[in-house]
Amino acid sequence: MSYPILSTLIFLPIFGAIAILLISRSNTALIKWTALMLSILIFGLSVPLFTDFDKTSGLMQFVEKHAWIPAWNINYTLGIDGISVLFVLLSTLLTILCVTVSWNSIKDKVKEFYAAVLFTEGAMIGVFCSLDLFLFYIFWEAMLIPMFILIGVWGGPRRVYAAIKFFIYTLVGSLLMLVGIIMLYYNTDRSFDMLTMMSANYPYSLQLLLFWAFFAAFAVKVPMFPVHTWLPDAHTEAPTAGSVILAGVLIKMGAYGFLRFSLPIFPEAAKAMAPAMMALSVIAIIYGGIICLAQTDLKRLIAYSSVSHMGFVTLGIFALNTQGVQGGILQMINHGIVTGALFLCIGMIYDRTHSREIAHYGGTASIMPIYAGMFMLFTLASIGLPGTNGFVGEILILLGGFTVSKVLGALAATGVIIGAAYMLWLYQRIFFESGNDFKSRFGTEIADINAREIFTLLPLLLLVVWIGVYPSTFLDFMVPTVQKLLQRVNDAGIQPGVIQQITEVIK
Amino acid sequence: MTPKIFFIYFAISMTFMSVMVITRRNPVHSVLWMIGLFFHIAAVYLFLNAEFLAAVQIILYAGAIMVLFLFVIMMLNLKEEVVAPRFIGEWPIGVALGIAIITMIIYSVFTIQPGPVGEHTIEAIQKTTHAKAIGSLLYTKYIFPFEIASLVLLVAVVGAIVLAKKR
Amino acid sequence: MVPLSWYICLSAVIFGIGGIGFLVRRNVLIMLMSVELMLNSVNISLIAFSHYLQDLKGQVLVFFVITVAAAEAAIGLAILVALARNKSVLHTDEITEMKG
Amino acid sequence: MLNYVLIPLLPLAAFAVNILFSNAIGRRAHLIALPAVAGSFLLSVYALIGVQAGTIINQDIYSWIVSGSFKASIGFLIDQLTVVMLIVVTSISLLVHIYSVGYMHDDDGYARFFSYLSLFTFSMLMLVMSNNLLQLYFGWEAVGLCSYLLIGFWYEKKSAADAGKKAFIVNRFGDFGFALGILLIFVSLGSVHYADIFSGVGALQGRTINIAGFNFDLITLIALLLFCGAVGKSAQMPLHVWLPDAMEGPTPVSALIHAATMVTAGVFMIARFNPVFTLSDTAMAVVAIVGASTSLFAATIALVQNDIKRIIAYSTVSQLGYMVLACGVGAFGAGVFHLFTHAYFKALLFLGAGSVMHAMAGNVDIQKMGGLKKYMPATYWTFLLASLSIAGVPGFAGFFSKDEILWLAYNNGALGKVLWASGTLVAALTAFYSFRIIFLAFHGKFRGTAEEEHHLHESPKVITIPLILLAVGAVSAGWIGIPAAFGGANHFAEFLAPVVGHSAVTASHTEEMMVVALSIAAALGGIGMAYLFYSVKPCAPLILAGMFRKVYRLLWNKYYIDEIYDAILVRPSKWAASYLLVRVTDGRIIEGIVNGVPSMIKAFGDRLRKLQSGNLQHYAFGMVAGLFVILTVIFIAVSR
Repeated sequence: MSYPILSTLIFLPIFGAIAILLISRSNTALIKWTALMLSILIFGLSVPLFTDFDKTSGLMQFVEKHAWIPAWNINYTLGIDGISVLFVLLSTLLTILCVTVSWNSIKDKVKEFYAAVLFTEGAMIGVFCSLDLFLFYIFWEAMLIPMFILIGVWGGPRRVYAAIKFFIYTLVGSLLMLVGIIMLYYNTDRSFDMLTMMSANYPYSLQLLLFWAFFAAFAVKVPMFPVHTWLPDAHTEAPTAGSVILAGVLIKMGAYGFLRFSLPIFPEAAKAMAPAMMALSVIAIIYGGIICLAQTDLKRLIAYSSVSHMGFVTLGIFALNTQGVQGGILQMINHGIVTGALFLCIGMIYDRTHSREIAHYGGTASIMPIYAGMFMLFTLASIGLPGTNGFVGEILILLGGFTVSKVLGALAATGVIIGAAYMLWLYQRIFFESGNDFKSRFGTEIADINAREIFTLLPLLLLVVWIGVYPSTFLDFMVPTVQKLLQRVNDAGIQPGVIQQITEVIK
Repeated sequence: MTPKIFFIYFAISMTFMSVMVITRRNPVHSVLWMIGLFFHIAAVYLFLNAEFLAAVQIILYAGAIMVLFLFVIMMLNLKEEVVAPRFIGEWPIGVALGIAIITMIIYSVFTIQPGPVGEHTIEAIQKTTHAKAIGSLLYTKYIFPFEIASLVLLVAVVGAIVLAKKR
Repeated sequence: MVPLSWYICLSAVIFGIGGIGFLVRRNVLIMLMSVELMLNSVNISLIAFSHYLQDLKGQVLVFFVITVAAAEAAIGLAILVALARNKSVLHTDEITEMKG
Repeated sequence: MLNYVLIPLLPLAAFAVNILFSNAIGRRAHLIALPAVAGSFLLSVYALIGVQAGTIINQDIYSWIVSGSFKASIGFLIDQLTVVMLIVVTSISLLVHIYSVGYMHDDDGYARFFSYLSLFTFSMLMLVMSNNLLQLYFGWEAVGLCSYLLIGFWYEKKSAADAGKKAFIVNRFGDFGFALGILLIFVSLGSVHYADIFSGVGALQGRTINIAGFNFDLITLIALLLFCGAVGKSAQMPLHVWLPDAMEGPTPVSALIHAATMVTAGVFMIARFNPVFTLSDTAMAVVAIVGASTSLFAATIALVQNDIKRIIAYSTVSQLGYMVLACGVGAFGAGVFHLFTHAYFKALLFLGAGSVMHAMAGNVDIQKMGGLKKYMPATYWTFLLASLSIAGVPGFAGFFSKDEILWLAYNNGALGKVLWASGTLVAALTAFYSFRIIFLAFHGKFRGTAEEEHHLHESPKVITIPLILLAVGAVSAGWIGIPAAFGGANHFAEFLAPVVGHSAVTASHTEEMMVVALSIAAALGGIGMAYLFYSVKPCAPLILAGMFRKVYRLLWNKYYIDEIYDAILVRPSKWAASYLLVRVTDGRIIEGIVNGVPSMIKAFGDRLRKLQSGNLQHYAFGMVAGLFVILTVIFIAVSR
C-alpha cells in the first residue's frame, strides 16, 4: 500500500464532517451530495481492505505506527486482522445507506446531521483499527458524542431521556474500563501496546479483575443481560440512521472488545469465566426473544430482538472453539446487515406514516408489495432460515455452544423457535390481514418504496443471500486469526477454584 | 512597666471600639468608632517604631477610606437602617465561630518560635530614618510588587467607576 | 517591654471581632467595615513581628495590605452603590438570587 | 453432473424470474414455471433410468459452510430412495402446476403463486437430493418457508395468515429437536455427511452421553431428536395441529405440499436415516407408537368433521402416521412405498376437493353439498377412484402399500401385533370417512341453496386432465409393489433394498393371507358402514352423535389439542412476555436499579441544594468554620 489506508479511512470522514460544517446552511442539496459522495468515496477506499487482505495470515495487516506522546509511551498504532477487517467494511457500507435513507427524512439541521454521521463513521473505524489502548479508548469515547447528538437532536419524543440513558450507561461501563486500562498500563511496563499485551502473561488474580473491568464496558455495549435496557430506548428514539449505526456497528464493539481484549489479553480469566458468560448469553437469547412477544412498538421489538441476537454472538465467542468464535464474528456481521436493514425498512415506512405502533399497520403487503418482499427476506434472515446469512451464523454458534455444553446449546436453540414466533407475528401484523384499517388511518396515497430506497436496501439484500449461500468468502478472512486467538486462549492454564465448581453445576 | 500599662489601655479600648463598630445600629456611628480605632492603631504603630506607617494609617485609613465610607452612607438614604434588625437570624453561630477562631489563635500564639533577627535594628532605622528605610526597600527589592500594587489601584479606580456609573 | 504575644493576641481579638461583624451583620456596609477591621488587625501583627524580628519586610507587606484595602474599599463601595441603586436593599439576607 | 444440478436449478430459475419480474409477467407466469418443472420431471426420469442402470451419485458441488473441523457442502446423493422422491415430487408438482393454471386463473397473485410453487419445488428437490444433513436442513426449512408463504397466500384473510404462522412455528418446535440432532451427530461423529454418519454410527453403539446429570443412550437420543423433526414436518402427534389449519391455503398447495410431498419429508428422512434408527430399539418403538397413535387419533377426528378439506387433511395425518408406523417397525421400504402411492391418491383427493370447491364457489361444508355426481362426473369418478385407493380396496394402489405395512407390522413381535390391530382399525375408519365424503357430497340430493345449485358445473379441462392423470397413478402406482404372496415380485421393495434394506419376515404365507383378508374386510366394512349411515339411513349419524355426545364433542373439537396448547404454551408465554419480563424484570428490577441510582443521587442533591441558601453569610460561615478546622489541625500537628 502506497498510502496509509487506515488513517485515510479514519480521518477522511472526520475532515469531511468538518468540511460539511463549513457549507452554507441553506444549501442542503450540496450538503447531502457531499455527504453521499464522501461516504461512497470512503467505501471505495475501503474496498482494497477486502481485496488485498492476506487471508492466510493471522497477523495484523496494513499496520501504521508512529510515536505520538513518547513521554507516556503512547503510539499511534493502527492495523487490522481477520476479526476487524469485516467490521471496517461494514461501517463504511452502512454509512452510505444511512446517508441515503435520511435523504428526505431529515429536514432540520441537515448540516449537523450529516457531519455527525460522518464523524461517527470515522470514530467507529478508529475503534476497529486501533492497536494502541490509549488511541482505542479515545475513539471508543469519541464515538459516543456524535451518537449522543444523533439521538438527542433528531430523535423521537422521548429522545432526551433515551440519549442521556444511553450516554450514562455506556459511560459508566467505559470508566471501569479506563481504570482497567490504567492498571494494564502499569502492569505492561508502562505500555499501551495491545500486541504486547496479547502475548504477555499476567497473574491470574489481575486478569480476573481486569476481565470484569473490561467486561463492564463491553457488556453494556453488546448489550448483555441484564444491562440491556438502554438499547430499546435508544433504538426507539434514535432517527433511522442512528438506529442503523447503533445496531449495525456500535453494539458490535462490545463483542469486538471481547475478542480483542478479553480473550487474548486475559485468556485464563476468559476461560474461567466462559461458562458464566455463556449462561448470561443464553439468558439474553431467551429473555430478549420472549420479551419481543409483548412489544407494541416496531423499533422496540427489533431492539429487543437485537438483545437476543447479540446473545448468540456472545455465546459463540465464549464457546471458545473455532465454530463458536467464527460463528460469533459472522453473526455480528449478519446482525449488522439484517438488523440494520430492518431499521432501514422501518425508517422508510415511518417516513410515510409517522407511526411506530404495530397495531396501526396491517395489510401493508398489498399496498407496498416490493417493500413487503424485501422486509420478508430480512425477516427470514433474522429468524435464521437456511439460505440466508442468519442461518450460517446461528448454526456455527449453536455448534460451538453445543460442543461445550449440551444444556446451554439446547436452551440457546429454543431462541430459534422464539425468534420465528415474534418475527413472523410481527410480519403478519404489519403486512398481512386486511389493509382497510391502514388505508383509513394513513390515507390511500402511501406509495411503495422508490428507487432510492430500493438501492438503499439492495446491497444488504445481496449480502444476506451471499453470506447465506457462500459464506466462505467471509469466513476465510477470519480463519488464521481465530486460530491464533484460540491457541492463545487454550494454551492458558485453567485456574481451579470456586468458579470451576459453579461451572460444573451449570454444565 | 509603663509600656505595658499603655498597651493594656490600648488593647482594652481597641477591643471596645471594635465591638462598637460592629454593633452600632447607625452606620455613621460605626464609622466614627472606626476612625477612633484607627487613631489608636496608629498609636500602637508608633510604639512599634513604625512612624511612617502610623502616618499612612491616619492619612489613608482615617482620612481617605473612612471618608469614602461616610460619603457612601450619605449618598444612600439609610433611614430605615435605624429600625431594621441589625443581625441576621443565625448570629449566635457567627459569634461562636468568631470566638472559636480567637481562642484558637490565642491558644496557638504561645507556641510561636520567633525566627532569626534581621538587619533592620531600631538603631539602623533611626540612622537612616524610617521613611527612607522603607522607601529604599520598596523601590529596590520590592519594586515589582510595588508596581503591581499601583496596577491594583488602577484597576480599582477603573472598576469603581464602571460599577458605580449610572446606565 | 511588651511581649510579642500580647500584640498577637490583640490582633487576634480584633480579627475575631471583625470576623464576627462580617458574619452577623445584615448591613453590607458594616460588613465591609468589618473586613477593614480584619485587615487592620493583620497589620498590627505584621508590624509587631517586623519590630520584634527587626526586619522591615513586614512593614513593606503592611504597605501592600493598605493598598489592597483601599482598592477593596473602593470596589466594594462601588458594588454597594450599584446594588443599592438596582435592588434598593443593603441587607445580605434579602439578596439571595444565587439560591440553589 | 449437469443434468442432476439442473433438476433443482430449473425451478429455482423459474422462481427468480417470476419473482423479480412479477409485474411484467403477470398472467404468463405459468409459461416460465411449467416448462421448468416439466424439465425437472424429465431429468428425474432420466435419473431414474440412470439409477436403475446402477449409477449412484454422491458428489459435492461446493463447500457451503466450513469452520474448523465442521464442513457442510451443497452436494447431491442420487440413489434409489432419492430417485423415488424425485419422481414423486416432480410429477405431482408438474400436475399441480397444470392444475393451478386453471384453478388460480382469476387470482391477483398469479405470478406470485407460481413463483412460490417453483421455489417450493426447488427446496423440496434440494431436500431429497441432499447428501448431508445441513443441506437437508436447508431444504427442510425452505419447504417450511414455502408452506408458510403458500398457506398464507391469501394473507388478507386473518385465518390464513394465522395458519401460515402457526405452521411455521409449530414446525420450528420439531426443527428445534432436529437441529439438536444434527448438532449431536456432529459432536459425536464429527461430520454431517450421510456417508460418514452411516459408516460411523455403528461405533457409537452402547455409548452414553451425560446431559445435566442424566445418562442417555447416544444413538437413541440422536434418533429421537431427528425424529422430532419428522414429527413436526410430517404432522405427527403432538405437533400435528398445524396441518389441518394449513388448509387455509389454496387447494393446489394442499395437494402438493400438505399431502404429497413436503409432509412426507419426515418419512423420507427417517427412511434415509434407517442405519441410525435401526440401531436403537427404543427409538424404533417410539417411532412406531407415535405413528400408530397418530394414525388412529387423526382418523377418529376425521370421522365427524364437515369441512371437506379438513377431513382430507386429517386423513393425511392419519396416513402419515401409517408411514411413520412402517418406519418404526423397520419396514422402511413399505413406508416409502406408501409415501409413493399416497402421494398420488391424496393429491388426487385434494385436487378433486378443489374442483368441488371451484364449483361450490369456495364452500367446503359437505353437509351443504350432495348429488354433485351428475354435475361433475369427471371429478366424481376420479374422486371415487382415489377413495377406493385410500380405503384399501384390493387392486388399487393404496391396498398394496397399506397391506404391506400391516403385514410387516404384524411380523414385528408382540408390539407389532398391537400396532397391526390398531392399523387395521384405522383402515376401517379410513374407508368409512373417505366414503362419507363420497356419499355426502356426490350422492343424494343437493342440500345447498338454489343459487349455488345453478352455479354447479364441471371444472375446465386444465383441471380435470391432471385429475385423470393422477387417477391413473392412484390406481396403478401400487402395481409395481405387488407382494410375493399375490404372485408379484415386489419390485419396489427390491429396488429400494440397497438403501433401506429388507424387512425380516417371520410369519407364514397363511398368516399373510389372514392379514390381507382382515384388512380387506376392514375396508369393505368401512365403506359399508358409510353407505349405511349416509345413504340408506341418513339419520343414523345424528342418533349416534346424540348417544355419545361427549365423545362426539371431543372428536368435533379435535381432542381440544389447540385449546390445550393455547392454555399451556401460547398464553403463558405471552403473559410472561408482557407481564413478567416487560413489567417486572425489565420494568421494575432492571430499570428500577438503572433509574433508581440516579434518582437517589438526585434526591441527595435536592437535599444538598438547600445548603445553597444564597445568603452570603451562610457561605461565610462555611469559610470560617473551615478556617477554624484548618487552624486546629495545624495547631495539633505543630504541637505534637
